[in-house]
Amino acid sequence: MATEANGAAQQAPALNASPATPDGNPTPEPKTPGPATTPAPTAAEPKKLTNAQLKAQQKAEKAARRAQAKEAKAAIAPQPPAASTGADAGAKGSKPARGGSKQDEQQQQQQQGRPGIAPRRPSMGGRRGSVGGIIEKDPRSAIPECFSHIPMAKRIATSQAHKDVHPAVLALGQQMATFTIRDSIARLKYMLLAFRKVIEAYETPKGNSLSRHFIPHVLNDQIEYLTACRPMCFSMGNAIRLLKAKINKFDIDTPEDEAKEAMLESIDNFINERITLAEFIIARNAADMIADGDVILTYRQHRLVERALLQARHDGKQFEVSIVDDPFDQTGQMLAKTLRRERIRVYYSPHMGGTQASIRRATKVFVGAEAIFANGAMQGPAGTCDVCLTAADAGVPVMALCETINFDRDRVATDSLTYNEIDPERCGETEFRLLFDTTREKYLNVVITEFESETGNSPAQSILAILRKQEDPNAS
Amino acid sequence: MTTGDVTKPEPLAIRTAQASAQDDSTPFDIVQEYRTILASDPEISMPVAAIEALIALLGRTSATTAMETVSVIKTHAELLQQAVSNPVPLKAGTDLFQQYLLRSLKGQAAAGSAPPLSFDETRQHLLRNSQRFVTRAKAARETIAYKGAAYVKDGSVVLAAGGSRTVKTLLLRAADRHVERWGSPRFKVVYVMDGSRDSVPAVEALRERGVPVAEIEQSAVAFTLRAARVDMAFVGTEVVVQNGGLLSRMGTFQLATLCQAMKIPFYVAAESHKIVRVYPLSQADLPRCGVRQDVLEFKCAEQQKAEEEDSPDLFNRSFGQQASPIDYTPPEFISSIITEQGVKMPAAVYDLILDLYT
Amino acid sequence: MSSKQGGKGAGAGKGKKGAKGGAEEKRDDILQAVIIADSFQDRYAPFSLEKPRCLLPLANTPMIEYTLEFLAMNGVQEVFIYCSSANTDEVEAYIYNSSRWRNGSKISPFSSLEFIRVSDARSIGDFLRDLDKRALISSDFILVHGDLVANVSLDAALAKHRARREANRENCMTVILRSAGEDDHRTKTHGITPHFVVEPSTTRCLHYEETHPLQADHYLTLDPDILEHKEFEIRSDLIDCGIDICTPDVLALWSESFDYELPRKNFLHGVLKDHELNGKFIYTEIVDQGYAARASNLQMYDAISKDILGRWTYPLVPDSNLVLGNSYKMTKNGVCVENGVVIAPNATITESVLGHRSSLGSGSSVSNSIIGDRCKIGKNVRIENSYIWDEVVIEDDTQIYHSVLADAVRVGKKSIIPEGSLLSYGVSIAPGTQLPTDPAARISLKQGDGSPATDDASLVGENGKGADFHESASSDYDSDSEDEDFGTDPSSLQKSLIYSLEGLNISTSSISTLATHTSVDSDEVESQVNALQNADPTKSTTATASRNRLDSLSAFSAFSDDSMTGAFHTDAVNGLLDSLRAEDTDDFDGAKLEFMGLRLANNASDSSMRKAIAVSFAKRAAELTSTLDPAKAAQRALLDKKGAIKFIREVGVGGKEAEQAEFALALQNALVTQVMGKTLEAGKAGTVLAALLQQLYSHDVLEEDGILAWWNDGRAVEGGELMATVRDKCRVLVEWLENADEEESSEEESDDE
Amino acid sequence: MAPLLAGYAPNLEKFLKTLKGQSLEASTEGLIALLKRRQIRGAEACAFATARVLLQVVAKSKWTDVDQLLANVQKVGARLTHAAPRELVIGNIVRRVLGLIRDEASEERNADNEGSLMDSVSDLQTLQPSAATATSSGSQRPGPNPIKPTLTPAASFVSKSLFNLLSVVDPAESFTTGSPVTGSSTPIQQNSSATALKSEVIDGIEEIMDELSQADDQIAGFADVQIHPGDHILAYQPTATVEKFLVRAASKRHFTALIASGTPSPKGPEAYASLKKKLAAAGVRTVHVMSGSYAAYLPKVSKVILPAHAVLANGAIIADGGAACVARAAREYSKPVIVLSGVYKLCPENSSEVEDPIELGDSSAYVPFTDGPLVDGVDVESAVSELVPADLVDMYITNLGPHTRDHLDDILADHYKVEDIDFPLQ
Repeated sequence: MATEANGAAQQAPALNASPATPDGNPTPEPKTPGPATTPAPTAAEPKKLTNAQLKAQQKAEKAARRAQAKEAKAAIAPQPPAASTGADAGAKGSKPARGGSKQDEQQQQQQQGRPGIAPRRPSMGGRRGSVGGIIEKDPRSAIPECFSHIPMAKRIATSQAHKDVHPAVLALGQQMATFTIRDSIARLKYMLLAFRKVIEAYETPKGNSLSRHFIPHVLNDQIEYLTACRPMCFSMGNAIRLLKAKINKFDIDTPEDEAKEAMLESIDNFINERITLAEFIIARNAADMIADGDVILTYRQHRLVERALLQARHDGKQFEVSIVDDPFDQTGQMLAKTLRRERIRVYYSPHMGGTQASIRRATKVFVGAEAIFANGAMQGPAGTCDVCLTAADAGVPVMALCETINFDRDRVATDSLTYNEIDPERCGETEFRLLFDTTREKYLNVVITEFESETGNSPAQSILAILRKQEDPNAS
Repeated sequence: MTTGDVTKPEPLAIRTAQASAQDDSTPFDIVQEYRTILASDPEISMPVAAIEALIALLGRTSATTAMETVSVIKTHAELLQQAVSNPVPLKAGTDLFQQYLLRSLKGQAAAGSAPPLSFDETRQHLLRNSQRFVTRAKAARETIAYKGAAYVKDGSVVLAAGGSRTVKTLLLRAADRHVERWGSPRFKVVYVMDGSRDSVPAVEALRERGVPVAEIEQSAVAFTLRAARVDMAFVGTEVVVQNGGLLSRMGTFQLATLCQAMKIPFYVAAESHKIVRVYPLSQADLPRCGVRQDVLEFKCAEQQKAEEEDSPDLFNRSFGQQASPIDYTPPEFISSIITEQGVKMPAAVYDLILDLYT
Repeated sequence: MSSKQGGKGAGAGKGKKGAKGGAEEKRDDILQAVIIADSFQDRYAPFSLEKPRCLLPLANTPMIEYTLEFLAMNGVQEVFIYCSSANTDEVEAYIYNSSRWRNGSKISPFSSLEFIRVSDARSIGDFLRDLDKRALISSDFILVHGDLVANVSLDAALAKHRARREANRENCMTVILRSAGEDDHRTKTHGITPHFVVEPSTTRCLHYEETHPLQADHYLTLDPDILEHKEFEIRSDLIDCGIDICTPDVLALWSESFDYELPRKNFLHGVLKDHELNGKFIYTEIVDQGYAARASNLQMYDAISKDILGRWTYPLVPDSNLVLGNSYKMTKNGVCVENGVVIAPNATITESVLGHRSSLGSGSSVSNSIIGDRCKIGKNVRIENSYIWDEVVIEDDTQIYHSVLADAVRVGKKSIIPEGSLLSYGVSIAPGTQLPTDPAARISLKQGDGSPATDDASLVGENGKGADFHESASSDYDSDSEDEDFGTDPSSLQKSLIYSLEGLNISTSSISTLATHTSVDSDEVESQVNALQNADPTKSTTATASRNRLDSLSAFSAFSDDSMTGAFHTDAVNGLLDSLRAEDTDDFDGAKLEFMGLRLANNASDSSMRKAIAVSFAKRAAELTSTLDPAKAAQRALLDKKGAIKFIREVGVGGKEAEQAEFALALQNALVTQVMGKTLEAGKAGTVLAALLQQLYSHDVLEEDGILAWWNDGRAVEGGELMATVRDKCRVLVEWLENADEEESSEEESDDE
Repeated sequence: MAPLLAGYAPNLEKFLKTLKGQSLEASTEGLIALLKRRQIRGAEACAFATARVLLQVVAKSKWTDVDQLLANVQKVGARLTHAAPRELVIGNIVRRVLGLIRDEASEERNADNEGSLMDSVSDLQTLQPSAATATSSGSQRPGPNPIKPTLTPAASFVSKSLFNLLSVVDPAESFTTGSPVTGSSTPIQQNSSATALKSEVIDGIEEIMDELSQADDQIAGFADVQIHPGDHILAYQPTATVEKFLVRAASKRHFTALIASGTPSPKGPEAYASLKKKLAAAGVRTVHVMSGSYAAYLPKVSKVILPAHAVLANGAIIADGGAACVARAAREYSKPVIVLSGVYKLCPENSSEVEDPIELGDSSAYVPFTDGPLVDGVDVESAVSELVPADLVDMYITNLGPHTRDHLDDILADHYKVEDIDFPLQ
């Protein structure tokens, strides 16, 4: 009985976490109270909704976390019985399972429900449903063999997932597979939040120690599943490495609660420092690179670039922005509107055709990086490379904005086909599309990171140096 | 050349009146003639001056037969070339002239005057029109300017170098075009001032027209190309060589190299009579092409002293005025050559040569 | 009586068609167009005093050029231009002097271009009635206005229109509309918002109405019949570019209603409202490709000019040089210049057009503006978002913001022309003058009645020329006047360059946004409607100064309704049903009284009563089918209660064929709804309907003609095959009716007894 | 019903139909309007329409001697070029026709051998080029292997030039002096019949039109040489020309075609359906790359194929927006860029001469006009075409065969007369 209650209670936050995604939608955008009524969306529209969604989910997750935290404290102090009974194998086993099934229902709703209701999911949302349909037959069958080595997101029926995959992770996996959560940093963040739940829900089996048991028997399943849903982005890999390192450091006989607390804390710190704070500092550093009279050219809409531009505007800089967009998902239009609201003059070129002309006018190029390889090459949204090449020809400096968490110490790429990802909704012969491309280091004039002020601006080739510097203090 | 192939019997060269008149007077000094012509008209270019000189010679020579005449011309042409430190520009003129004579001698149609004039007719024609050729040379310059002016767009930044009168005219024409369209010149010019004052007239004339001009040191070129976001560069040249490259005043090669590095079009404005049958292979190859200049003199203190003593001698070695050093710009650095015959790829130059000398 | 007219009109229309039938087919390949070159509005005052609107320059090109180009672009062959005597001469002169358009000109894209002068025309209506008389129009034609700027291709719309027309002669008109999205859009008309009620499945237009912020209540009153449609949208996100594809019948319709003046407010609204009378159908073609808008007022003029600068009207942009003799060139920063302009080297100009031989002094800056030919702009002048027409002189150090300066205006040194100023032809502002800001000045040399105004030095400065513009007494406009009389006329909102509601007392209730509701379960709907009725108007969202608009794309269930009629419907149906269900009494008079009371209370229209009654009986019948077979159910529903039949005959139906048809249709709809509401099996619905109709027929509620009229009514088959199947069940009955004779029918009756 | 299917809106076909009955002026203005309204656009259509109208000029316009005829053609030609300044082929066709007339005229004159010293000059100028066009027009006749132009005509094209400093007469002056020598460039008809000339010229123009219609097939003729088994060919926004090219190659070679639709086509994945079908039929695998950018794919690509709107004298090309990016990416991975273009698209203009080759098109092409805020606030610049710098192109395949940049001069020399190079500036 007690377990039931406790279990349900423990699940609760996890549950209302993900449903919160579609529902409450506290987007700052003044218009369209409920997306349900919005008409056939411009490609850009749903993207915004996704952002809104992310915000929403973020909120929800926070709420969940707070609830969890309270509960945890409660759990620790007044009712040890619950905890102890919780230690009982049967209960433990059943809990995730039950949770899983509940989550399943939600997934169903999310899956079928959404496309019907409205384009809540990203532009491709409408079609993803269908893709989901095909997906059961091998989606990769149609991929031309010359690209067959490139991975692709895949929707896995939650039933097929490993039984030990935590509901929160299950949910996240789906959202990643469907690109509901798309941006690499967002994926990183929600993964960590999900892991938080995993950790909270975790109880070391008898005769095991967390530091030995957690990773192989719990965490890895989660990771495996997430990777299956969508190939991990570099930051996720890095984060996991750091987390594992942390865990491995635990002494075998660190009390479980203490260890869990420590893990949770390190996750929170990680999110604060490497994501939240990083974004802020990068925007700051990048804004300082903008001078009055500049014409900044950027490609598509990127979180960091957008923040940087707004920051610069906020600092009272007078400059114009020239946006080159990817005609296949016109996120640039969102950026354009945001900037207009700040009364920044915006030139908008809907496709690559405008690059050459826009570059002539531009004084600087800002691009947001997905990741930067050990050799300084940059992975960015497909098209970034073309922009950088054009910039180089015109002698316009290119600045890449990137959190250090996206640096990859081990991998080296010289072309875009070494590490990339296939767009799961365009993965056949009739439609094919890669999500990223790689820009060689020689075309990047500077990489702007969250390192304090000037030192944050480094030549692409020397990111390893940055990492070294960074890890020294962190190593404890 | 269907029409030309029939060679006709040589008519005897008739001594013309004026020829006989000057016959016995002081021997004809080709070099002197050449210098006076150059001096007489600042607008005249070396090849044309050379041609003019040879025509003068043609008027004075006592040579009777065609063959005679030709050889006389030949020897004088060589005299002339030895007389200057950089004979290549002269060569352009003299070769052209000689080739013209030879053609008519062979009874071959020199293009533009077919069916072949007899040798004498040719001679007459040359003597009669000697002034016309000068004006034509100037006309060619205008044509080039007219064509090149079209390149200078609203808002563009143009880099120019050297004392080329062609480039100057070109930019002035551009200004006119803009005034026509906009009421005022809508482009800027950066002029690279090598130590000489050769570019000063151009700079003044342009500023006079309301074109904003910046003067920079040669050392500032690389900086400027980017800083001023230069759109294109124009240079004149002393000659265009067989492979479409340039032999031109020192610094041209440097400029071309920088432009290419920064992907900025590098245009050459040159009259077609500046095309010369010379094929330099490298900077080091210039002497083989008859260019005599000592740009590189590695010396230590002693030589330094030594030279200060016999400086006059040093002077005589290189013939004062047109002794400004030159360098070689390989064709791959040249976007295109604007001639009065149209805009040519460097590679097309060889066609012209082929056609002229075969 | 209007109904009679309708009848006559319809007849006339048919007759005409019949007559022309042959010719029409022959001439189908000739596309005709009619341009209304006179708007009978003064929204361009004071400029329109000097020149007809369609000749005013838009991006340095007389508006009518765009219109003609549009017609040429769409392959129009014959053009008729209607002008009122007031300005025919000028327009005609203009066309005549254009070697391109002049009638019979070798290079004209049109085979003919004729002017039609109507001396005594007071309105557009008069034009079209006149056109009807002339019978120049042989087949489908395009009706446009002289201030149209559009590049949309009509081929698709024409094809659809033709197809519809061939399917049913009553499909007489297609209205071209440009969707403009949810958000505020500069190219949507401000002030007066058009609302189109459209049936998405068929694109048929069911209702048209205009709202404006000055009106007291912001309700759309929908004819309940509209609610018979399974689904419809209220679209207020549309740009009405005034392009109509019409069959000649449209002209007939105009003729029938001599009082119609405006093509939308009167004609479209009226024809749709009286649909039952004229039986005509009007469709919409909502395009989301291409550009189409009317420069119907200064704000639209502003917007369209900006659209042209932004190349939204491509290829109708200055550098296309569509007008003969133009030679604009597109240059950097979106600047378009004619030959012979003089721009000082250090003058800056962006996103603008500069006309032939205009000059811009050094240090001056021009942005987002259009400057005409031969203008002289001095040094350090600043011009933003303004429209400067031809031969304007602006002296040094002057600033001009978002204003219109007509031909030959002269502005002295160091003057300031603030936002919204309108300087008409020949006005001259003395040096150092600052024009008033709130309200912005409208300065003219003439008064509203065309008489010369006496120069007002206090406004235009010493020996400046011009005075504040006063309209002729008829439509007095003066921005200083009290809000009341300003507020009365919505068009006054469109007479200024800048749209603003400041200083107007606008009732804060917004247009009621009706609840979206896709389910068709009637009960649910009724509760829905109740909710609406109970909703306290003051609670409804408050209007900001910006436009109020319905959520443009909300699907409506057949029964959700504007609260008033909706309420009536609900109560009525409930009341009737109760008494029909009542076991104790078999008296119906109580119900009847109650019903009539309700009707008065809500002054419900006949049609809504008809509907209510139909629905209640249909429901009752449906209920009964659960226990009885359809025939019996129908019989019981109608006959159980004394006086029910009589009630239906008197209140519900009424003598006219049309009304009977409506009632039948109402029954049909009601039953279908029942089926959808799962309160009746689909199979039975048809039989029930048949039975009901038969009963009503045998009790002389419906006459043969009535039922047949319903049978032939397009709407009986519209909206899903369910309607069709239900209708089909009545085929037997109908066929039987068609060759009915007395005995059989009586036999039928006896059987039923 | 017929007009319904076709629609009412005018287009090339409709225009050509009208030509018969119409007056010359009407046809000219008609075309001008269509060009301005972009209802006729694209090199092929424009070239064809121009040729047809110029044919009308020759046939209908009033002229008694060659000078008049040339003048008429120039006048109409200039109007057409100004109607669509960015459709450079119009100018080319006009130049071709002008050259044609000059040739026919000079031949006429040689026929009656008045070859005096005076106008003899012009003979030499015109004779050789006429030979040139003979060879090239020969190559224009249908046939698998068009003859590649020999150097002679090219040489003769310039031969006039080098000597003109010394030559007896030169056009520059002859234009000014009114002497009969003016015949040099535009010989005055002495006693040869205008009608003969007329029919000659008309035949010539028809030959040009043949050339236009056959260009694609002839270009395709060189496909299998360039495309090798196992290649991955990236075709950027393939046109009819490219389609023919690939399909022809597919008949002989087994390769993979990456169709690059730089922007989403309204037809969606169905775009280029016919191409895909034909290639599939030939057993060639196609991948429709739905992306605005191609750097990512190039490592796998072996050749890039660009269709050109126009090829400029210095080798730069004008192509669909985005082509420059593809070409740059190709250079980055040093993959050859092959440009397909009929000779008629080869313009004597130099890239720097062309008035701003970037054409800003319809803003609503990619940005929804329904997006109020965007429409109001943002300067949308959607480039229809852009300039691909010469150094990014490796090879040009015309109906005459494959060429390098240095080659273009010769071809220009073959097809245009020096006198006409400056058209319509003159």
